[in-house]
Amino acid sequence: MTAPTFLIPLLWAAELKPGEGLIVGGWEFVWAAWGVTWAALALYALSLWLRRETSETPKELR
Amino acid sequence: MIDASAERGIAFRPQPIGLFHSAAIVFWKDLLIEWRTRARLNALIFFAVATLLLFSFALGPDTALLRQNAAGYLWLGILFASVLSLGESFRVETENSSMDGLKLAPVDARAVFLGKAVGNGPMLFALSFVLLPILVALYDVSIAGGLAALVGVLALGCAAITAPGTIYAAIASNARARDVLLPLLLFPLLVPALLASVKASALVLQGDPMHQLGSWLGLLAGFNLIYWGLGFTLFPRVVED
Amino acid sequence: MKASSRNLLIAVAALAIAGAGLAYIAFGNLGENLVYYWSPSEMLAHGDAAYGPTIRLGGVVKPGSIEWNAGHTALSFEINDNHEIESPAVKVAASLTPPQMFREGIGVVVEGTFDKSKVFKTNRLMVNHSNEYRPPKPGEKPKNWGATLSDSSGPTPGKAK
Amino acid sequence: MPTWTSYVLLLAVLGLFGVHLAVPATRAWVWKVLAVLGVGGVVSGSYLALAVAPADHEMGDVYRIMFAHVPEVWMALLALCVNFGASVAFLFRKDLSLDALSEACAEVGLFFGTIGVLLGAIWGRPTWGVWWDWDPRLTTAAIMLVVYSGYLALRKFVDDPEKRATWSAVVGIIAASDLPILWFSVRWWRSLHQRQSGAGKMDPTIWSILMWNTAALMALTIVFAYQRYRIAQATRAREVALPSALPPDSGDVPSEAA
Repeated sequence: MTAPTFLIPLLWAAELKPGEGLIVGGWEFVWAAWGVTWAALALYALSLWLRRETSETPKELR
Repeated sequence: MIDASAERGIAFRPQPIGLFHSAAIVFWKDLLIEWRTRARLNALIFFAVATLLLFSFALGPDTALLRQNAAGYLWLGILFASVLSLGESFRVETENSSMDGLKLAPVDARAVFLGKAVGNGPMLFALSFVLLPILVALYDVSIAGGLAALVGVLALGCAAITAPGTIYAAIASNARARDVLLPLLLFPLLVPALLASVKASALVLQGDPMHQLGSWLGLLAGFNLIYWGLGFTLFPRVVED
Repeated sequence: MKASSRNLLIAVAALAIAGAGLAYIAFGNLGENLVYYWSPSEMLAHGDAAYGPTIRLGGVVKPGSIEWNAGHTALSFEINDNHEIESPAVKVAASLTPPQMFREGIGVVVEGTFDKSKVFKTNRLMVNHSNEYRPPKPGEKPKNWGATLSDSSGPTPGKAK
Repeated sequence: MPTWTSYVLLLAVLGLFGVHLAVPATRAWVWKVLAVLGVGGVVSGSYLALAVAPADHEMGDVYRIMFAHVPEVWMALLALCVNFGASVAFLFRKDLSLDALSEACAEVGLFFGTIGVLLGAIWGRPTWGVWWDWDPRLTTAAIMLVVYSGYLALRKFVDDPEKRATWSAVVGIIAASDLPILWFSVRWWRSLHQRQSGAGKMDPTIWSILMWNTAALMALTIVFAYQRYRIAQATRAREVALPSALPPDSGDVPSEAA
């Protein structure tokens, strides 16, 4: 659940500003959402790569 | 405890005894252990009462708020106590490898499930009855009007907790960090059943203008069927070697 | 062989029970009664019983009923059962900032309390949007996105469907 | 953008996956092709979603979140259904590679489910007006996330591979009872969340861009699940070879489970 942590400032920026009458927002929400998607995909791919089994590991253990 | 089941049939009968019969024996054996020590029910009652007291401390003296949320606190108290009860019911089996003894008897694993689950149900049910007067005293709710409906809600809700609780307690009792694992597995799964129980109890306690009680009870019964059916089918896999 | 087929039968029966539970939740018409929100007519049908507890009310914003206060901090409007303007309606007083899709003729769910004054008071409003996605049709004026009430005079009048 | 291009990409992804399953000799390289298709598909799909798709008549530009949110939740459900299937299959044929598949699919499903729910919250704020509400759909989605986090935690707490496999198969089957309720909740009950949309309810361009992103994310789902499966298989091989020499933190569960 690291993703929500780094999102907090992003969502804070997208919070509603009082006195405008309507919650407005368009692109900042879109960018936040797609940013989360790209970052999460990249981080998960990275975590899979870091956890990959190299051919050396089993030999060391054997 | 093995003597108890041996006396009741296994040693004297050439053919294997039926599923429900052996479930009854497991149930009876657990009840006997409980009766001899009476440790578990006492601890459960103390724990659940303390939980209810803590909710009332945490929220301060706002009686209207407490009354409004009484059903939620009641079920959280029962849920927290159920973890203790379920963990304990399998601790007695793992302690002296009694589970292996049961399996060698041989007792059908599904009978163990039925015996344990049916045994934990009345325990929680009895507990919830002890909690009702405390609910009245602390939260100022009135239960006299809908006592029959409340009994139905409590019975269905406790049954919905014990079926998945039994199977998860069997898993957790053999794993590392079992005290962490049982609530971790059980609580999320129980959210829908708990929601239905709380809603139904709240309708009983606060009145039911829209006649929704029957539907919530139906939903709870539906969850019970799912939990009991799956638990009964899958339990043998959990205790096999 | 006999015991194993009996076991299989028991397993199938148990799974059938679980399946029956799921089917009952699905097709037992529980949804008729266990509603996430009430429509105005359902709420009004319960008279005094609806007074007091926190409830959710859902419906369609009645065209021509939206009124703002001077500072755009509070508003009142009416909620119809459906898009028929004559359908049962409840007046709602809201002190909140609605989302930009809020307009006449759109589905909303409000959370709050109802009382003898027959005005539903809320501070939580949710817009229930449709599952249709399409660009504006020719001649259809797209909404002016990003325009706040401070720049324009009020929410852009939407079409009542 | 014509719809058939998206269907071609979708068929290519499915076909390559079929080749991967049917011909073991191709497993060394097919996933690389899928990875290229997935990354390229997401990059081009992002461009299509953000720049090419027309603004919605009602929601304006905010609806562009849909092109990521919907396929992510679809992929989560797909992976978790495979987890259910592999769990059932494991109880019939005690094959530890089925357990590795369950583990891989649960993690990938939880990953896509988490970002899908997160995007739903980001989308909900400007359209519904709230980040979160306990309507039937969101409640069952939240249950899905915590139930499968518990599933992955269970795997961490059991050392014996056989027992871990059996127990997590049991938990996986019970956990899957939430999935049909999650999917049908918007049909069975009134909810804040809209019902499932479909080709008939969307502009053809919007639909084909949604399909394009779905195909791209499906390619990535397959690659992720396959790579995670290989990690799980290697861990099992080590456990069987040297059960006592295991480091205590083996059978790694990533941060999603926290």
